[in-house]
Amino acid sequence: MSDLETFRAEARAWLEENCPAEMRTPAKGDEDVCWGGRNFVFQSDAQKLWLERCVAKGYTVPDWPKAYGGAGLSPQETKVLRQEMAKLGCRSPLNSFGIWMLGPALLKFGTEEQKVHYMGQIARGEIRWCQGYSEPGSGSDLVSMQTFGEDKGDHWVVNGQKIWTSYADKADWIFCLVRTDKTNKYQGISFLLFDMQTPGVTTKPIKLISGNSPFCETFFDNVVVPKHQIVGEAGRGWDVAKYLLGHEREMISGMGGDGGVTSIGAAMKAVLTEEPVLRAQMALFDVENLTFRAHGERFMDEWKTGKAHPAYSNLMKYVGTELNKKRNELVMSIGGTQALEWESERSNGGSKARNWLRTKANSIEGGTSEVMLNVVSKRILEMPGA
Amino acid sequence: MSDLETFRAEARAWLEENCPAEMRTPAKGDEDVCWGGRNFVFQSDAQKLWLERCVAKGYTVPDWPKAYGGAGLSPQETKVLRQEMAKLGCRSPLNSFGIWMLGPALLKFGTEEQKVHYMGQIARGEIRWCQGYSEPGSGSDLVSMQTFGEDKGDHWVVNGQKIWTSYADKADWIFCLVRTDKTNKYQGISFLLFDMQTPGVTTKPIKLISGNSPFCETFFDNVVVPKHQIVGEAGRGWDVAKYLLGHEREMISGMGGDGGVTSIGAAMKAVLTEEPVLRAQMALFDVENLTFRAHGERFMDEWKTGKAHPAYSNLMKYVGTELNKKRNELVMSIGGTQALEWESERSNGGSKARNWLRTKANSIEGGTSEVMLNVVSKRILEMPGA
Amino acid sequence: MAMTLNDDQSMLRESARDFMASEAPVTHFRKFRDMGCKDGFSHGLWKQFAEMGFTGILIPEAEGGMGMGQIEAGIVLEEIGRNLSPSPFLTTSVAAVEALKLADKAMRDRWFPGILAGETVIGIAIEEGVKHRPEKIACVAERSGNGFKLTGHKQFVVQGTSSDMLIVAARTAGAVGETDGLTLFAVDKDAAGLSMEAARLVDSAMAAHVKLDGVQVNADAVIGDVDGGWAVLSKMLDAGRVGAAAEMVGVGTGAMDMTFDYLKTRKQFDRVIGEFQALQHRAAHLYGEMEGARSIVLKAQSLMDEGHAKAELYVAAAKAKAGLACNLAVREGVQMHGGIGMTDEYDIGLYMKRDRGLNEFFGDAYYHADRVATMNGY
Amino acid sequence: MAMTLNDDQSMLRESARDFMASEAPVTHFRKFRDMGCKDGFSHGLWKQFAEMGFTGILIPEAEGGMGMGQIEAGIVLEEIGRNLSPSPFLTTSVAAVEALKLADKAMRDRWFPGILAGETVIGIAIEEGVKHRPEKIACVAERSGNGFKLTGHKQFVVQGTSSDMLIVAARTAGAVGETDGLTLFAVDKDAAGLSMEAARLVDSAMAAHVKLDGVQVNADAVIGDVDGGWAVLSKMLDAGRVGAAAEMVGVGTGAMDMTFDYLKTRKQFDRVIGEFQALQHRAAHLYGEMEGARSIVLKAQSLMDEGHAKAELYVAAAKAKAGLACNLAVREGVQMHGGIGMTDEYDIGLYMKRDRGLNEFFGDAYYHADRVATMNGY
Repeated sequence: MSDLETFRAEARAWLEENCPAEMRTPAKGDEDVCWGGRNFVFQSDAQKLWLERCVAKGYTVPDWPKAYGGAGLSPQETKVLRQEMAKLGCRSPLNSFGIWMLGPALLKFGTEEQKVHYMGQIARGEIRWCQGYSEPGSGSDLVSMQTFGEDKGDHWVVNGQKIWTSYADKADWIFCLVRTDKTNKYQGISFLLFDMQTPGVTTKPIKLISGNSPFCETFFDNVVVPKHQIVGEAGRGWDVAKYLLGHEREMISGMGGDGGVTSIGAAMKAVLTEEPVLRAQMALFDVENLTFRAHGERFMDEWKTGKAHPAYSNLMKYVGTELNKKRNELVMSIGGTQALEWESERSNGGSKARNWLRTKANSIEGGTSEVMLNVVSKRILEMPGA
Repeated sequence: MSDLETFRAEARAWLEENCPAEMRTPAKGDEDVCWGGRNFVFQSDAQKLWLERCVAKGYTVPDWPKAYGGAGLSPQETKVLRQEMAKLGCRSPLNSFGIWMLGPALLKFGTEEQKVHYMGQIARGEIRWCQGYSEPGSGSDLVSMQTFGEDKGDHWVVNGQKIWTSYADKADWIFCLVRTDKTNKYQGISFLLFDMQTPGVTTKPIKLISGNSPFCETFFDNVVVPKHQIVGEAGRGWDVAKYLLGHEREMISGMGGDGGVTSIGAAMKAVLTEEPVLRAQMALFDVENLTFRAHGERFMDEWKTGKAHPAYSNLMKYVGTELNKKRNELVMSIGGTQALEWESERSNGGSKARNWLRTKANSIEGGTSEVMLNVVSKRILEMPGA
Repeated sequence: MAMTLNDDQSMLRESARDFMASEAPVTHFRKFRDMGCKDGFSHGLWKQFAEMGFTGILIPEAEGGMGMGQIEAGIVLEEIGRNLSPSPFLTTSVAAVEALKLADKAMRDRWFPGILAGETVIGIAIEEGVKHRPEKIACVAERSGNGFKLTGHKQFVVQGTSSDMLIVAARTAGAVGETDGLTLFAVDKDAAGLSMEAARLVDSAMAAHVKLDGVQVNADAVIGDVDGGWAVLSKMLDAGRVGAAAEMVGVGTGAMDMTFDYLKTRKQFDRVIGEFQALQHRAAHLYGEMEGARSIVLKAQSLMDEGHAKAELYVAAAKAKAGLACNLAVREGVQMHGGIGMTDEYDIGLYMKRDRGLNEFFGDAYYHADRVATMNGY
Repeated sequence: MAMTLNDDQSMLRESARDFMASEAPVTHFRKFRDMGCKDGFSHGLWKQFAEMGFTGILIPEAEGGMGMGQIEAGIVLEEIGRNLSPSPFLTTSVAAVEALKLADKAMRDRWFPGILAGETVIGIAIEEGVKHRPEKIACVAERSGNGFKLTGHKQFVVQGTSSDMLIVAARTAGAVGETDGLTLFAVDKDAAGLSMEAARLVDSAMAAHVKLDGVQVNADAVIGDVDGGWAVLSKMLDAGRVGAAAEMVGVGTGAMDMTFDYLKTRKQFDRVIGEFQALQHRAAHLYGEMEGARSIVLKAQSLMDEGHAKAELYVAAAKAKAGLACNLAVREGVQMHGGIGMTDEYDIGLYMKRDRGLNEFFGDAYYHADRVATMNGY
């Protein structure tokens, strides 16, 4: 038996022993998801137990080094672990922007102290993070940002405003782009970390067309941020942000529930049989969907072996988000009049319609589709012009 | 009975009496079409007779004034005449760029002498015209043209080269854009008319991907053009050309055989029944096709009453040509392996494939789709920017 | 007829445009939405519709209406769409009136006055599954006493719980899937055995699930002929379809205009985003789609008004095309607005929701494309 | 397996790329086209294919071949597509070899050596209608003497008149429309009663209409099992489909690269046209489509090589996606080239023609999308 097969057997055994039965059923909604953090209220003992056991094993972040709270698994082992979790239907023990975004950036740009401290907290689910990038009026144009940190020797005093801060009202800390040098448009931005409880920080949820409020406006009024709470060099925050956006893009492009290859058509057979033109749309969608999953698999394999173009995640983000929007348009079409229901028991509180509307943000957040196409055109295809 | 109904009855009676039976069957191909001109060889006595009778009645150009060879019909009467011709299946007595393009431009910009002389020749099918607009390297960018006419007092001496001159090798005269002033980019171009037999004019057919050669390269080597053979003012040829392009666009966007509302799907029922996804494409195409026909009808009604935006023909050209390309893609798909045949009896000499390839030029000639979209965006939607 | 509006129609458009913009603009819709109104529309506005003559626009002049056609009804609907004005106009004044025009005099006398006065609302109880499929009606009407007893269920009955009467399609003969054997009934909202459960839809309209548990109606409740309901139903549906298409022309145009305005003012990367050629081309393409939709809808309306044999084909094409074009308009609208397009505070998202509801109403674009194919012989 | 090429595969790609670019570039194709060659390909080149080992790429090592899989065959096919290199590789070395691998030893010994040597060409005689529909095979094989007598017609037999043998699918049992009851036969080109009529196709390939007028074959002409031909046929078709998909990845990529180069050099309105954002976005979108096609083709190839149960689903998706993406590439290619793209002198039109032929080969994108739906359970 290869080392990898030995590992598979061990992982399987560990999961069978440690993952509570309740945690082997699909999450019913957002409220079933464990986000961790200071104020998180566990929905069940099983949810709490599952997190604790994974933390102890390093399995909230299996591919992170052990020194930073991970299990130190190789990419192959991590893949095997995920496969085994999927087979048993194990829920993710911990969802976190810290895991998906900040962690990888710290691993690349952070100091050893920062890695041990912040990555450890993330791995243990102690601190829930949010991200402060966009500003009102800046949208896709991140370099035009106005939030300013005035240099006061051993600290900055930050004033300004962010928008589209995911779950800022529920987060403990923020990683935030702040202009620290007004004279240098591109290299005058720093990547700062600070506590959302710092005096001067306030948040205001934004109500979306889906009826939910996953985003906030976040205001900074003379917020004091010590100098050691910077990631990377002062003025080079854009490098960190770009790196991290790549990870966000992967996450957003990967959206779609399961591995994503299962057709949503089968469950809708009764409707599709009677609607030949709609069925054809579904069929063509399934071709695109299988394509995207294969594309993602190939991209990850090329990425891991260093063969992918550094800007390739922009392409995946574009393709994946446009596909996800199309999927939800089809879900609405197939769901017909019942999918239109917004407030009713039988529609599970309008879940189809709300999910559909939510996906419209996919091609805006984390870089719009238009910006992605610009980047692909210029950086990968090397088209001429500004 | 209204005047129009009286006219309808008369027109019907005239057509029944004068249109030979042979001319009431659909043209089988390009060679069945009467283009007139000095060198035209009639395919049959019926074809010749039909042209002569229509010329005598003014019916080659029914809506032109009688003084210029037309029948002086109103737009309503013209429409009625066309309806009656369609009902009887009468072929067009004369196809001509003179009728479709030059005539309307002369009517607007020509002198009285020019109208009587040139429009009369066109109406009688005596002179076949071609158009000299594009140049190698200028493509969509007409103002960059290089063909130059040097002012020699009572004439110009023209040197240069045109490309995409339709049937230049078969034409008698050309209407041609020539730069007569090198100092003024936009207002230095003149609209000249001259005989293709003038010394110094040579043509070279261009072989297309369809295997046919409807276009030529045309070369001018010290071609003498008398000053009275200009339409409009010197240096204002661009105004004439733009006006005329509008007519060309209408013609190209209107392509598609019959009035165009008949679905091509019915004849293909046997294939479509077995190909549900292809059938769905055909169904969605039929929706677009019915839409375009209604759109064209509305545009013409608005145009006639002066309600249409002056740049609207650009939109119709874009929509119509893209639709025609899509139609031919579907014809190829439905025709399957038989439509692939290029040289065989059973495929009528590869007619489906050749037509399909020919339509790819629709969205390039007479202004590319990209230029059309630029114009719609800027002139109709008034989007900002250069 | 010419594919342009005549002077009377242009005047009607002006007055409808002014009326909706001043009396029922998007802020009006928001108000009723945010108060969680159980009707989903304002009865006061409905009265104002009556004062303008809109409620009886399709009712013959001899019976007190304006005696106009689908083009005129569509003019009003386009302005409704552009302003997202909530009202029972499409269901009551268009679909129901077209059905009732085929009913006997007693029936018309019973319902037209209330519609003309803006006091009556009528619900259309056709749908039984999640997708529109009228020939699959399974709701049964058995002969019983002097009339019929109706048993079954209906869904997506827009403004059902606010209705004074429901037009119910039920099967008096034939098998599910057949067009013969259907009959239309006018069922009073208070009929014994009739129960409704309301649900708010994504566009904040209210729709009812209706249960018919042996509802007894008299013979005079029949609209049209017993077993021959398909003719009435088709007329009603086609009026509703072309009406919904006209409303979508308004919704799509409203969304498009709002978006084009935004493109001309919003700055990114130091430029007004409307300067970006990629957006310009998409804008021009969208404009072409909406203009096409407007054209086919006008064509379908005029063929219906003429009683032309091809009207059914064009109505199907119009519903399909308007659905596709309006859907593109709201998708491009939200995307081009970027982040703020996702917020409840901005109007563009409301247009997206309304589009979705109208697209489903009486058959979506795919359903009607399929009908176009069938009618075209393949 | 990983979705990247391993070192051996990368080396194969290099050598195939160099070989096609030097021995069979587009100028080679033009030469054979313009001479009106009755084969549509060069027998000399086919010999060179053999010297490179390509002709036996899928033949087991034990039988003298390279014993490789669909991924490797696809690597060669992509380069064929990129250069429009004309050859019998797809039909003979991919489709026919996959069928023959399921035949008995005598049959393999009869045909493999010639294929390995680049001397044998095999035609695939499956299609009977204008669209691919293998279960509708009506060609009949009746028991007769020591074997069978074949009667019927076939069309779209690529390189049929240049073939030494035709693989003919015929019905030994069952009714038209059934997959059971089919049998595959190896029919010698000289068999009595076999006649062919050649037609040049739009992409200058030659294809034959085949008539089987009571063609007598021995029992040993059967490939696989009598009545059980569907298994062999499916294997052969799937190899041909994924192979055609790989070739389309090459055709589409070739057209795309040529077009992107053009965008970077052609000037209009004083700017290189590649600076125009609308074209940039379309270019980036096209790139994404071609990359997607490349990915699903690789996935399908690797699942076939693994003998995975889902291989059939992915092959269908790959043929569909490669067809859609390649078709977009050639359409955008011609349009972005403008006028010169319409001329026979420029290569881009040749790619458009080749795409059309490959799209039809063994089922077009719509056919395979329909199969994806069916396999996905709806």
